[in-house]
Amino acid sequence: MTPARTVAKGVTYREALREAMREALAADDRVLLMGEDVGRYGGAFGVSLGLLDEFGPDRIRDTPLSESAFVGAGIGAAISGMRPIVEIMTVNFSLLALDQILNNAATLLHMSGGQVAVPLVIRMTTGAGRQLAAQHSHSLEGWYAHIPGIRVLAPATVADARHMLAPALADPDPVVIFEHGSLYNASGSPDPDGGPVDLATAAVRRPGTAVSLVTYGGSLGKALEAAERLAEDGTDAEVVDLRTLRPLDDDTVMGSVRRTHRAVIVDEGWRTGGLSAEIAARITEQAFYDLDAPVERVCAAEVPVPYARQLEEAALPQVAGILAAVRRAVG
Amino acid sequence: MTPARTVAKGVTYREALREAMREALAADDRVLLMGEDVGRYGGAFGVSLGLLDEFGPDRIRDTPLSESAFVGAGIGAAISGMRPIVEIMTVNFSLLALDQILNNAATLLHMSGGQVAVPLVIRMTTGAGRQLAAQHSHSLEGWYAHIPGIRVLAPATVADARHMLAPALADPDPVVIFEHGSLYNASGSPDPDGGPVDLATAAVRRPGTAVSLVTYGGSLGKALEAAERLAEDGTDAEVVDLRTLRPLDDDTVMGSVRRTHRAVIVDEGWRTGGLSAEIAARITEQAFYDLDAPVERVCAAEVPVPYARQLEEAALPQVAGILAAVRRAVG
Amino acid sequence: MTARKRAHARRSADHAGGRAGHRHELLREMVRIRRFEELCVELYSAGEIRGFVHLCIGEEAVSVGVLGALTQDDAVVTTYREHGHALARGIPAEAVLAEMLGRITGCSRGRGGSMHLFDTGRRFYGGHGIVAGGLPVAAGLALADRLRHDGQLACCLFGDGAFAEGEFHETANLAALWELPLLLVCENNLYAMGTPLAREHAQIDLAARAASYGMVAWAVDGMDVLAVERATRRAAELVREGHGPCFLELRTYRFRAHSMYDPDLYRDKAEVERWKHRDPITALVRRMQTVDGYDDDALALLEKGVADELDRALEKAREGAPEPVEDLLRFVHSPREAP
Amino acid sequence: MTARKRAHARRSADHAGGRAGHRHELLREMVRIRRFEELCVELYSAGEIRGFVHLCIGEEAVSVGVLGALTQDDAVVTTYREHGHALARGIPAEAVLAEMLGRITGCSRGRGGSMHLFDTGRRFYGGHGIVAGGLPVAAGLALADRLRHDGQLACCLFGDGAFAEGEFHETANLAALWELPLLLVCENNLYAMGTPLAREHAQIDLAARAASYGMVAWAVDGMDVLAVERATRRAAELVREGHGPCFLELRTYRFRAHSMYDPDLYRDKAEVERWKHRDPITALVRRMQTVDGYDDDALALLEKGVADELDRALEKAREGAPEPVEDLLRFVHSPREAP
Ligand SMILES: Cc1ncc(C[n+]2csc(CCOP(=O)(O)OP(=O)(O)O)c2C)c(N)n1
Ligand SMILES: Cc1ncc(C[n+]2csc(CCOP(=O)(O)OP(=O)(O)O)c2C)c(N)n1
Ligand SMILES: [Mg+2]
Ligand SMILES: [Mg+2]
Repeated sequence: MTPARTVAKGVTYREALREAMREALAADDRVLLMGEDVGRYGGAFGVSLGLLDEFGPDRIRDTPLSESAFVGAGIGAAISGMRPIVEIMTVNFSLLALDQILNNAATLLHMSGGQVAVPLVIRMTTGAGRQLAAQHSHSLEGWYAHIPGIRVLAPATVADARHMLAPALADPDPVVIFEHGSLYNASGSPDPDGGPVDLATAAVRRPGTAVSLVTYGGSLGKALEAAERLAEDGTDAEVVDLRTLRPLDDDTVMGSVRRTHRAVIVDEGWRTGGLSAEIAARITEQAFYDLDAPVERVCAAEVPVPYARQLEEAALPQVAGILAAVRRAVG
Repeated sequence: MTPARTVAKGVTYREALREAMREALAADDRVLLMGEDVGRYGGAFGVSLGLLDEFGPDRIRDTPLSESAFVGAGIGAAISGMRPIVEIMTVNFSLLALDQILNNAATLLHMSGGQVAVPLVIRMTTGAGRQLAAQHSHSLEGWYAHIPGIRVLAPATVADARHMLAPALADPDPVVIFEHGSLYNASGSPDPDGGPVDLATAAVRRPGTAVSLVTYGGSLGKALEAAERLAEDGTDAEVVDLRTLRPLDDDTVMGSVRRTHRAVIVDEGWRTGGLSAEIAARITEQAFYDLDAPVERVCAAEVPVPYARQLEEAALPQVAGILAAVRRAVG
Repeated sequence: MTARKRAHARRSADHAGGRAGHRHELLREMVRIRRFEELCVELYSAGEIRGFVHLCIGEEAVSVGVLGALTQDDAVVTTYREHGHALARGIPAEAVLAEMLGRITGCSRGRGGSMHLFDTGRRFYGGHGIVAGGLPVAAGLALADRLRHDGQLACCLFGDGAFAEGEFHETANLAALWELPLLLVCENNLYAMGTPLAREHAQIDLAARAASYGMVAWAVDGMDVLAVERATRRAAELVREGHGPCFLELRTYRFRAHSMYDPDLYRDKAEVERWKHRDPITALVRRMQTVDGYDDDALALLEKGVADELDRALEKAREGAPEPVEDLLRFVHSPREAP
Repeated sequence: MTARKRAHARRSADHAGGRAGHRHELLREMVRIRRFEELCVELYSAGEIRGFVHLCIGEEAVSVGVLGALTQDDAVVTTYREHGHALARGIPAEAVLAEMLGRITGCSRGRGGSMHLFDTGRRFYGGHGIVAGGLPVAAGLALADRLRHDGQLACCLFGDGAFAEGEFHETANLAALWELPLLLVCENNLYAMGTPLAREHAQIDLAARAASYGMVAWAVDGMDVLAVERATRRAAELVREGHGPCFLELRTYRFRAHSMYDPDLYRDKAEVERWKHRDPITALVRRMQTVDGYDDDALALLEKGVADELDRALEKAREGAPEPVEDLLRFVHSPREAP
């Protein structure tokens, strides 16, 4: 781990993720990275570029296109004492490994009566917005957040990209990390002095009083932009970044809603049955009498994400849609 | 189709499903049934017993253990003009075919600009309650209800088991049918004179005024039993059977809630991010000002379903839990 | 396959390969695909095309040889690297370009883009982005043919990387077990993104492995369009005889990066250069120069014709309207007739 | 494998098979498993055991021959049909019975039941209910061994039906590609539920197909415990040499239905009877009678010993307490030390 990097201001999300992996690989021999093209190619999104040269092919393992086998192999290696980081290139391909994740990674500990722990970290890219069309634009975080036995993370800032991996690897149980494809080139401070993130807490990214914008991952930027616009015409919105999608930090969310009495959820997943539904349900269950208006949801339209730019834009949550929802909630 | 059967009173859910398939196979040469052990074995739950002898191996096809391949083959055959009924033995194994269902069956029509329609029907058993432990007790209806482009059905009565298949096969797009494992031996009237079910509408199975119990599939019986108990101490509960899980029939649900002003959702799926969350979110979005209490959810505990009887009972929604939730809502 | 039939297959293939006019057609088609994709690169750089774009430059002999040997009644299922397959199948360049420009006149109405070209009128069933995801679908198309005894077959094209996915193996077994009229065409370009064949597979003789499912399988020089066409004709004939699937491994190479996003750092430049010496287009031109007395003027004329076609196609494609945003949800479901 | 080593493997195996005492041990273990499962049937009929129960009656030679040839440091991953594997691995009958009775004293604390037996102390990693789902996990256990150079191997048992799942093929390729110390043991009992081998697979010579991944693979008479033990010893030795996985196809047969729910209507009773003539237990007894002068009194004594053990085991198992409902959520996550 080169200090130069950690103290560097303004690194990219990609570099922060890489630095977190380099640190983990350097610190613990049990850590290895495996996935399609993580080695020679440097990762489909360049996250692991250079790690093969630094740590060698035993620990940076290119896998064949066999999602089920290499995710399951990560589970087995974790059971046997390793600390694998398995990269599934994108969430779109993770369905091929979902059986391993649900029926093995998340289940073995309980089903074995506490004997088989699976300290596995799975990283995958998620989200749309780059005109990659229907089969490469999924946001299925909500599905993973439904699974008992795993923890689900969505780093939305460079600092979280830098500091969520260590606690994830320290977790004795499986952790799934979603990296939104639109964030890799985003730059910001890696918060060099910041310690490991507390994986149980959401963060208020912008304090406000009029309405709570509850979001995560790739939608955080849109929520913050909407909040700035709202501020211009005098509406002071609070922006909550969930960060950990399972377990959800109800205290932070409800604390915010109890202050603002209004909530708008922004989620890139499809609306019906998405994570937004769970958050809306919890808010109305836990803060029903504090609410001055129904909870609003700004989600992806219920359509396979189309290629054409204007159609994709119309399919995804946008600032304009957030503003409209806030006006409904506040108005 | 032997009239004797259709007019028979008191047939089982299993027989009703079989009769519906027999009728479809007899009426349309394009219909075929394929899946693991649907032929010689007669289906893991005996649903297709006898159909091989009646319709032959070309149309009643035993498949190898290859969920992804035979579900994908069903998609291809449907695209090419057949009307396949693909049986996935249980929802637990459907994860191995989920990529085919989401990225192909549900997506091809839109992604091809309207060219590739997939008139496919997928049947699968779902649910727990028979001490089959963690890997054989999933209730993932909520995940399927999240997918744009497919219709999701949950026949909870013998009549629906008998009359949902025909309209499902008539649907030009993919339909997924969930049969709860605890229902196969249930008997009731196949409603011989009833026509095909309208796949857009939920059903009020018991009218009431004090609270709306919103449920589906294997939980309907528990909800009705709870309603009877409630009636004994003067609480008149309405029971709504969703029947179609996607698209949800908001009118029927909201109509009920607007009358009762209270809602309790009963869903065998895990609570967080389950179908129950979507229903709760919609009720508070659409009937917020009609609600006298927060919406209650009675769901499965967030745990891999354990084998031991007392643990499994504690993990699943039970009548006692429904009664307690109703008291919270009404009290 | 009877010796008679086999001989006949060989004869007719030779006959086909032997006709100068036919060779000229194959050349035209390969050049057309090459220039089309070079145009795609320009349009991508100019920002007119977006998303993922995967070029088959260097692999044109596969597109032209395979698709040319099928009938219009056969079904085709392919991957995201399918511009060449689509053009060789007869989808107008204009419709493919319009698709990549996201226009309503695109062959998928602009909803699919480069990776998802469809034309059911030509039984071209896409354009699949999930590696190996098209294989089971192709088996299903073949199952329908089998049940209808319609003499049609389904041809599925996929890569060497796809061969490692469980779906390939499930499909190969199912097709062989059910004796489906399925033609499996593995476009082995030696890499799956940045991973070379020997790091994807414990055994790199893919044809031999496919044969373990009990299907006829062999490997062919994928840089020789005439060899590819001959092999495909023969394989298609075998498949139509009704004894089940056939597998072709076409050994080829992509001259360009995996996609527009790929910096291509994992291949030795010398290796790429070596393969460029086997360019399927120059190879055919050389052959035609010797056996058909094909000359530079003829080639220039051919290039001119292709250039003109592509100019017109681009012009027309650019005229296409974008899908109105109001129609976003159209085609999520089929239009319903009143019950 | 060197000729020397191979010779040695054969010698030591013969030696093992040659010892009367050892044969007696193998017999005892097979009888123990047989009687254990007969007891399961009684308990199931009495309603003390619930859920799915899959018996290996008829397949005992596989359990005893394979597990007996492994070391205690090797890892084992298996299926829902694993009573015999668990007992042969050394998990006390009492702990397995308690598991099926759903008691806290069960080897999975009553959470797993018949299909999910675990004992990490014995490196017995279950008991998997999703067909082929254990294979990738076993490859991962082998990967850890490979990275630690600890000389251990992972042994995965699975059925002929599992061989059709894509996961088997992905795992076979990965293990061969990465030269993992993985011993793949296919328990080929000729049926996947009601589907006979020939309707699951286009090519039914499973060992030959496994060999297509470049691993040593062969088929063995799964009704001959001595042959199974010999083959497993040799395969394990090969795997430990570090050249990658090995595959054994053990040809066997289940005498009972697939599960307690199965009416068993798909098999010809005569076929079942034919196989019963090859009962691995009677086969070994006959052999011992001729070569070891083994007599009925000795057998009666052995049966008595097994009966007594199982009586005690059942008694103890029944004494086990059920897990208190308050502990339902325990083990969804590992206990956390304060950060
Ligand atoms: C299931 C799945 N995993 C990973 C990817 C990402 N990906 C796209 S193309 C590709 C390489 C495929 O290689 P190959 O099959 O040889 O086809 P080629 O690109 O060489 O034509 C990968 C890994 C994907 N699209 N689908
Ligand atoms: C992925 C998956 N599909 C289907 C099933 C249902 N099922 C359980 S056992 C079985 C047959 C497996 O046959 P085989 O692998 O030969 O093992 P055997 O039961 O004969 O020991 C099936 C279809 C399952 N458990 N998992
Ligand atoms: Mg390739
Ligand atoms: Mg079997």
